[in-house]
Amino acid sequence: MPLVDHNAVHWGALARAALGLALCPLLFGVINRVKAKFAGRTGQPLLQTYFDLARLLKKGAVYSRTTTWLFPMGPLLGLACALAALCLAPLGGMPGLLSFEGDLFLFAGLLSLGRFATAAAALDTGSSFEGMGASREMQFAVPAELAQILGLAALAQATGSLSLSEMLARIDMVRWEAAGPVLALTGTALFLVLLAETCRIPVDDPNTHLELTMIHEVMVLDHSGPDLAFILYGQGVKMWTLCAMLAGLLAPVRSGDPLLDVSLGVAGVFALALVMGVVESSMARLRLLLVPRLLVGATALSALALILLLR
Amino acid sequence: MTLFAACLLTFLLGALASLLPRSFRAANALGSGFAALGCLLGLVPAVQALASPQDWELILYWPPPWGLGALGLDGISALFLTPALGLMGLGAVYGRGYLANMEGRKRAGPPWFFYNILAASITGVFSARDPLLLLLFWEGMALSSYFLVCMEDRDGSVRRAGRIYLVASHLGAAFLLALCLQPGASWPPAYGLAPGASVTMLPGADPAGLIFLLALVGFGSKAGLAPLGVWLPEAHPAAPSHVSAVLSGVMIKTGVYGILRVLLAYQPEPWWGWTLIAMGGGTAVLGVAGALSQAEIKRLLAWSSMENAGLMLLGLGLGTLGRAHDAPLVAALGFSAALIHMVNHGVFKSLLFFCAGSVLHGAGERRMDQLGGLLKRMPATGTAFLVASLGICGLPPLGGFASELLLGLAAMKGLLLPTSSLDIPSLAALAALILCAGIAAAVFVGAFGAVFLGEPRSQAAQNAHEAPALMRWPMIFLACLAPLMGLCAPLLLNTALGVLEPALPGAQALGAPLVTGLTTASLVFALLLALFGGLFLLRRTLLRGRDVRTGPTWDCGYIAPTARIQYTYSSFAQPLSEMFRSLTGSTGSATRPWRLFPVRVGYFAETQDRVLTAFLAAFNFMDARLEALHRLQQGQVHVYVLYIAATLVALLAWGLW
Amino acid sequence: MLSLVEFILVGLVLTNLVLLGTSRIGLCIRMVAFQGVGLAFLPLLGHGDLTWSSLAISAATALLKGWAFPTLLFRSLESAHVRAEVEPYVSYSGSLLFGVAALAVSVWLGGRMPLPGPGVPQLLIPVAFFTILVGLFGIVTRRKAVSQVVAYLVLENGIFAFGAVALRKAQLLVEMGILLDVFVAVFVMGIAIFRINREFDHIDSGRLASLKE
Amino acid sequence: MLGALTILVPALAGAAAFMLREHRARRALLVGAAVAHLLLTLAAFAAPARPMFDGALLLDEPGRLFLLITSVLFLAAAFYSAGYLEREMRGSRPDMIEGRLFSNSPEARFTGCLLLFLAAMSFVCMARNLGLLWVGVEATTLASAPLIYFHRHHRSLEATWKYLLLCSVGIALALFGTYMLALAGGGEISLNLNALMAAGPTLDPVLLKAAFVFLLVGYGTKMGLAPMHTWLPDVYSESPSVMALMSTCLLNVSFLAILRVRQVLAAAGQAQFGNDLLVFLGLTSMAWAAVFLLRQTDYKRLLAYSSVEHMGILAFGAGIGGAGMHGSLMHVLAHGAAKGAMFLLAGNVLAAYMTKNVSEVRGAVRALPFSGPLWVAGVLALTGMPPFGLFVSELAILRAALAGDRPFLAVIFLVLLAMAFIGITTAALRMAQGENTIPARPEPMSATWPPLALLLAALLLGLYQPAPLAAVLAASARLTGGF
Repeated sequence: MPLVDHNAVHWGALARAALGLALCPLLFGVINRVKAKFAGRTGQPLLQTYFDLARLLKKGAVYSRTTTWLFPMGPLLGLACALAALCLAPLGGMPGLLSFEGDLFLFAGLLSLGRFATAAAALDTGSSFEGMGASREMQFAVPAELAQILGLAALAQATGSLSLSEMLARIDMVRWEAAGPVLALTGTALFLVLLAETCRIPVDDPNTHLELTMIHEVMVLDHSGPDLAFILYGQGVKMWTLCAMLAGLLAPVRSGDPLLDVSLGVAGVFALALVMGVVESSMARLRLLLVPRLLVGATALSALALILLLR
Repeated sequence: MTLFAACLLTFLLGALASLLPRSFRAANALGSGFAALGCLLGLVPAVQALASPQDWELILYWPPPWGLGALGLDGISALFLTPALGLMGLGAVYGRGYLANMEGRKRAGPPWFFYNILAASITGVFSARDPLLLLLFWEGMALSSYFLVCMEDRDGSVRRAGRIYLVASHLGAAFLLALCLQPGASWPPAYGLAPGASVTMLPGADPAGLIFLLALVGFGSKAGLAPLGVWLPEAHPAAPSHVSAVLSGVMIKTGVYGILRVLLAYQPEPWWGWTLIAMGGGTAVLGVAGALSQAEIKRLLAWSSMENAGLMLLGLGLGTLGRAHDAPLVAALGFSAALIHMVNHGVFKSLLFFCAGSVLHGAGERRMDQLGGLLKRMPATGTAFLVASLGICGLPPLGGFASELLLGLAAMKGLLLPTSSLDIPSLAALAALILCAGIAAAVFVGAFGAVFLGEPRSQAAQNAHEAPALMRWPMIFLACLAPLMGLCAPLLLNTALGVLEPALPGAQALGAPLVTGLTTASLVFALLLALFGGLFLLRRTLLRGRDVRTGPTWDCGYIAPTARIQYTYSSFAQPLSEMFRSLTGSTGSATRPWRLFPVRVGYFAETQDRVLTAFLAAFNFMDARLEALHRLQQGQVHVYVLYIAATLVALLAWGLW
Repeated sequence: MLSLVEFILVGLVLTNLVLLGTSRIGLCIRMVAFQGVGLAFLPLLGHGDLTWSSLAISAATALLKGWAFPTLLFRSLESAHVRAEVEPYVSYSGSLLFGVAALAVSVWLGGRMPLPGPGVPQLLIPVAFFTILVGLFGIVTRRKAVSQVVAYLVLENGIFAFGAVALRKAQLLVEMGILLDVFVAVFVMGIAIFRINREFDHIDSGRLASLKE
Repeated sequence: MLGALTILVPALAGAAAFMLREHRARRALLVGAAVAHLLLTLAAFAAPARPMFDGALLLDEPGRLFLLITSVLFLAAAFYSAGYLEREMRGSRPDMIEGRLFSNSPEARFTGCLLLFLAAMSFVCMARNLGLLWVGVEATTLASAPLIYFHRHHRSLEATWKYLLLCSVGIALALFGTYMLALAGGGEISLNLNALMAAGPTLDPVLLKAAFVFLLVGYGTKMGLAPMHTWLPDVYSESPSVMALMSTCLLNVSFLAILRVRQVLAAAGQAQFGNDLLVFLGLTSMAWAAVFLLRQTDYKRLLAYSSVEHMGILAFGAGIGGAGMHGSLMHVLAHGAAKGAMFLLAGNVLAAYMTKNVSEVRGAVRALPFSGPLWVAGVLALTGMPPFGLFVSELAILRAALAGDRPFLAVIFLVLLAMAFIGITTAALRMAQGENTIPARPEPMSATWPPLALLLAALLLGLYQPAPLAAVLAASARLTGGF
């Protein structure tokens, strides 16, 4: 029996989406704060990202002479994709705004559309660094996407459903007891994907200052003003969405009460942010050549999970 | 029916008419006009047949030696025929503009003669109701396309491509001969034929399996399946662009069509599905990996055609497995996914080839690493190429996504089946699909970036100009069609299921929830577009009245940037193509920095298809061995008499004992 | 009567052996002429009654094989000023050995054939076979164009001898046509030899091997 | 009596051609005789078959079929050679390969022999008596020998010699076979086809088989079945293209001779044996030809080997029997037309490029505005591409083979066809394409119309057969042991 009826718009999810929109910049703050604590600094205020966004939105913009109309479309499309993805993602077992059988492909598709847009915009500047960044981004995306889909396929196999909301709604203690190791494997894989998609250490270092080593940052070098704000915010939304899903998988506490569940979900999201912060401050970024191996490893994990379920 | 006959007739008339006039312009106009007209005429009955099943059959009362044959349109034919005719018509319009700049260098008659023949043959292949007719049209298609490929025959590489193509298609046709001439053969094979009911080809062998193999090799070689379709990346780029569009966008589908017919006719065995999925997956990955390391844009497109043919075959394979293990949902999903992908790929790949053609026309340069910055110079072409790339990568909200979604769903459903019979193939299909999607995105963002974005890398690109209207409008039309096809995906799926209904009873009912699902997806597409529009307006309002300056690209303080420091396509794709080097055997040549002040540093990659080289090597080897036999004819009349005497004795020995 | 036929046949065998063994082309030509004259009697002796047609045939045969061909061949031999040697690929002794083997084979083959009716000597079919084989052998192993023609004539004689048995009731039209053809054939060959000699200053057909793959 | 006229007219014309001094008149005579012959043939089509010379000559359906293709090809040859002889240089000129001086043999001899050749072939077409059949076939050999030696240089002389010797040997064997056939009848019956077929069952089987083997090898030598075909490439490459064209008819009539003999075999209930032999020799020829077609460097030899291949196809179809017989008879017509056109076109290419080497001919399509495209079309026709007639006939043969009890034969057939296709197209299309090595040049009418007409005929055969032709095809297929 389906817990979520597809092909229906879940209005309650609007509120959840709004929550995500409001809270996602906070995630950066949390991560930075954790890193600062580890480094023994006081660090930026938690709401720094909000300030940055506000400032950027107030600014004008500078565009390269090389660029075309395509250039400013990149951030817009990226943000739009992130938002659309947010509409699909459930939070704390509660369904997303829209859901249908197979929306996990749409989810992945939206993410990769955003990536496509960013990369195209980067190439539009004709800068060698941004081309380099785009090349790396697209390269890493291949195994990351594979790991993500296979991981979700494993979840689908475990829960017997093909829509994100449904499958995450079905994950609870019982399933964990039933298929604990598999879900753990999947969770790990999806966590690695999360790191890759949100460009965190060990895949990418968001606040490096050497273009040669950047991946995502270098692609947005030429964006400024509102465009940059859109990019920054898009990152936030993307991170929120992925964290929400992963939290839904890892924190499978489902009380019947929606409010409780949602708050649990939000707690899970921030817990994940903490973990990311810990990871960032406890290890260095990998050599670029090693990153694909890491992601292929993630793919292997989710494939292993899937095969364990199939046998 | 009369319209359909008129369509075929128009093609034939056009073929002859284009040869008559001596003036270039007249021939150009006549040929393209007739082709376009024929396509329009044909579209009407095709769409009718798509909407409601037609019962007419166009019987050709043909005098001996052929006897009579019949043409007809059922749903499947119509579903293949509709995009085919549309694309060929657009190709005709585009081709008129494309050929116009060859005035004085070539005659316009022959190309249009063969184009019309090609159009007629393809229409015939999709609508033939008789094996002999199928053969006739098939050969006509192969020949006319060969001559179109060889249009620029002054170029040695084109001749080589043509030769390879001719031999390959003839070898493929040999299998079709065997398929269509076996006693009691019928085309299209009737549904639900018991295996071997009609076949007595090889006593002992499993007849249905034999037919399947014959069809797979015969049709598959036209569909460009590895390792049979190795000619494809050679032949398609060699043709003039509007022809490449038809070859890649339409002719490949004739192969898929043939295989689909055979699959639907017989009760398949599981190993059929395994074979199809293995071949399809292999082709898809090989194709997209080959596209990674191409230097010329049209070759890149051809390789990606190979990939998409592979994806269609994956769909067919899943559908076949579904039928073999009676999982009707998987069957319906797989087949319809293949059909829808067929339509989408047709549209997008033709559009891409049109764009490549207008780049060739505008910049006169086909090497991507020599192009760049064309979006400013040819905005329409660039935009169209962007849209088509999004579509071909299967990204939302365009049509390509729908077909890849269905394919993925079919694989997932296969995984979720209670029986474990479909697990491994479905997993393989899923993995191949996602892998290809990822790499395709990299390929096309790289190609688009290298060709249209950044600064021009050569004088040719510097002086590029937009294509003439005749070439521009078909591109614009298709580019506008692309998002529509994304939003209308549910409709398309419904049509495909309806078309499959006669072969797979109950397909439509099973597919209903998926249709609603796709509708939700279209809702998300709409949402996405709305968000995009909203953000766009937001940005407009934000930036109004603020100072928006322009400056140089951020160059990290490097004072003398040139266009040559931009990332080329080769370097863009290098990390990924390194991953797949073992598969494609791409020959990357890197000039590494050297000494304290390095002079030249560069990287260049070009795939030499391994399978093709292997084939050619094998052929040459055989040739050489056989050439040794030429000594038998050594000029001594005595020995010749000895041959006669020996034959006499041998035959006597045979006869009298 | 029959003894005469057998006598002719034995003569045929002996001449064949001589043909195999000799090195002089002139001798070969004479031997073939003898054969021709001998064969000319077969239509008369083969079966009892004398008809005009068989008379005419034997007369024509005698005239052609006994007189026309030898003169023609001698003519072309003289026109080609070359040593009148056969110059075979296979040594003379080897050729003789082949002859013996061929004789054995043809006797055996003749045994397998049904009896060609009454009034026909047993010997005839084996002899005919033998002559044919010798002819073929000659064409294969002899170098000079002339000697190849001679061998061809031998082949022809063998066949003729066989025909004399096979076609009991002679058909004038057919026989004449055949004779005429053979005559023209030899005539044309003679001309060809003459040309070859003029073009190449030799009539060694073994050296006519420029046309090949 | 119309049939007899088809022999008499060319024979007398040939005799007259030797007499005539005036070149122009002789050429007119040649064309006139050709036209007359074609008209007579068509008239004979209409008239019912009447035996002549108490049944020695009879123009039955197979005979008509072969007479028709012979006559059509000869007409084309006549038109072509009228212009060809006009263009041929007088006196001695350097040979294009060895560079030595050579001259043509007198035109009168050429024309006369051509006409006599035609007479002989018409004779073969209607000879009912196996003895006369033999006479006719031998006559064709002798009449054609001088034609080969038209260009008096070394190579053509060598070719002539080989042709004479090999064909005479083969023919001699055929004669022996004929006698054996008579002996199989106990020597009492005449060699008349009807008589032999009537006596069918009483014929001695062993002798009959042996006779068939001899006749097959003998006439097979003239038909160009491997491995007796060895004279063929030399003749085709060294003789003028008109002669090459006519020798296509030569191969056809030899095939007719074999079919006649097989009728006797069938009447005696030994058909299976004959079919096996035919299939075997057919496949052998196709294989041999395929081997020599690959990497062939001389385009006239290329055509020659393709003739060997097609003779193999004929034999194969006849051996398969049934519908295959019908296909192979149709193949006779289609191949005759296509191959004739190709020889004439090869003549044009040779005249333009002055070389027979494939690798030295480039861009024929551009250099020869008419012959180039025709050449390409001819290649397609020759390789059995639709919609040419050869496609249909090969299809019929293949179908019969697949329907038969030995489908693997069909597989071999397909493989060999593919090999031949690769060989021919690789060489011939390479000649047509590319940058032309010689400047484009106008072409004389007489050189372009005959091949065009022949190709159109081949095309027409593929698309449509007039009712009388179809009727004759069916009837002759029935007579020669098919349906």
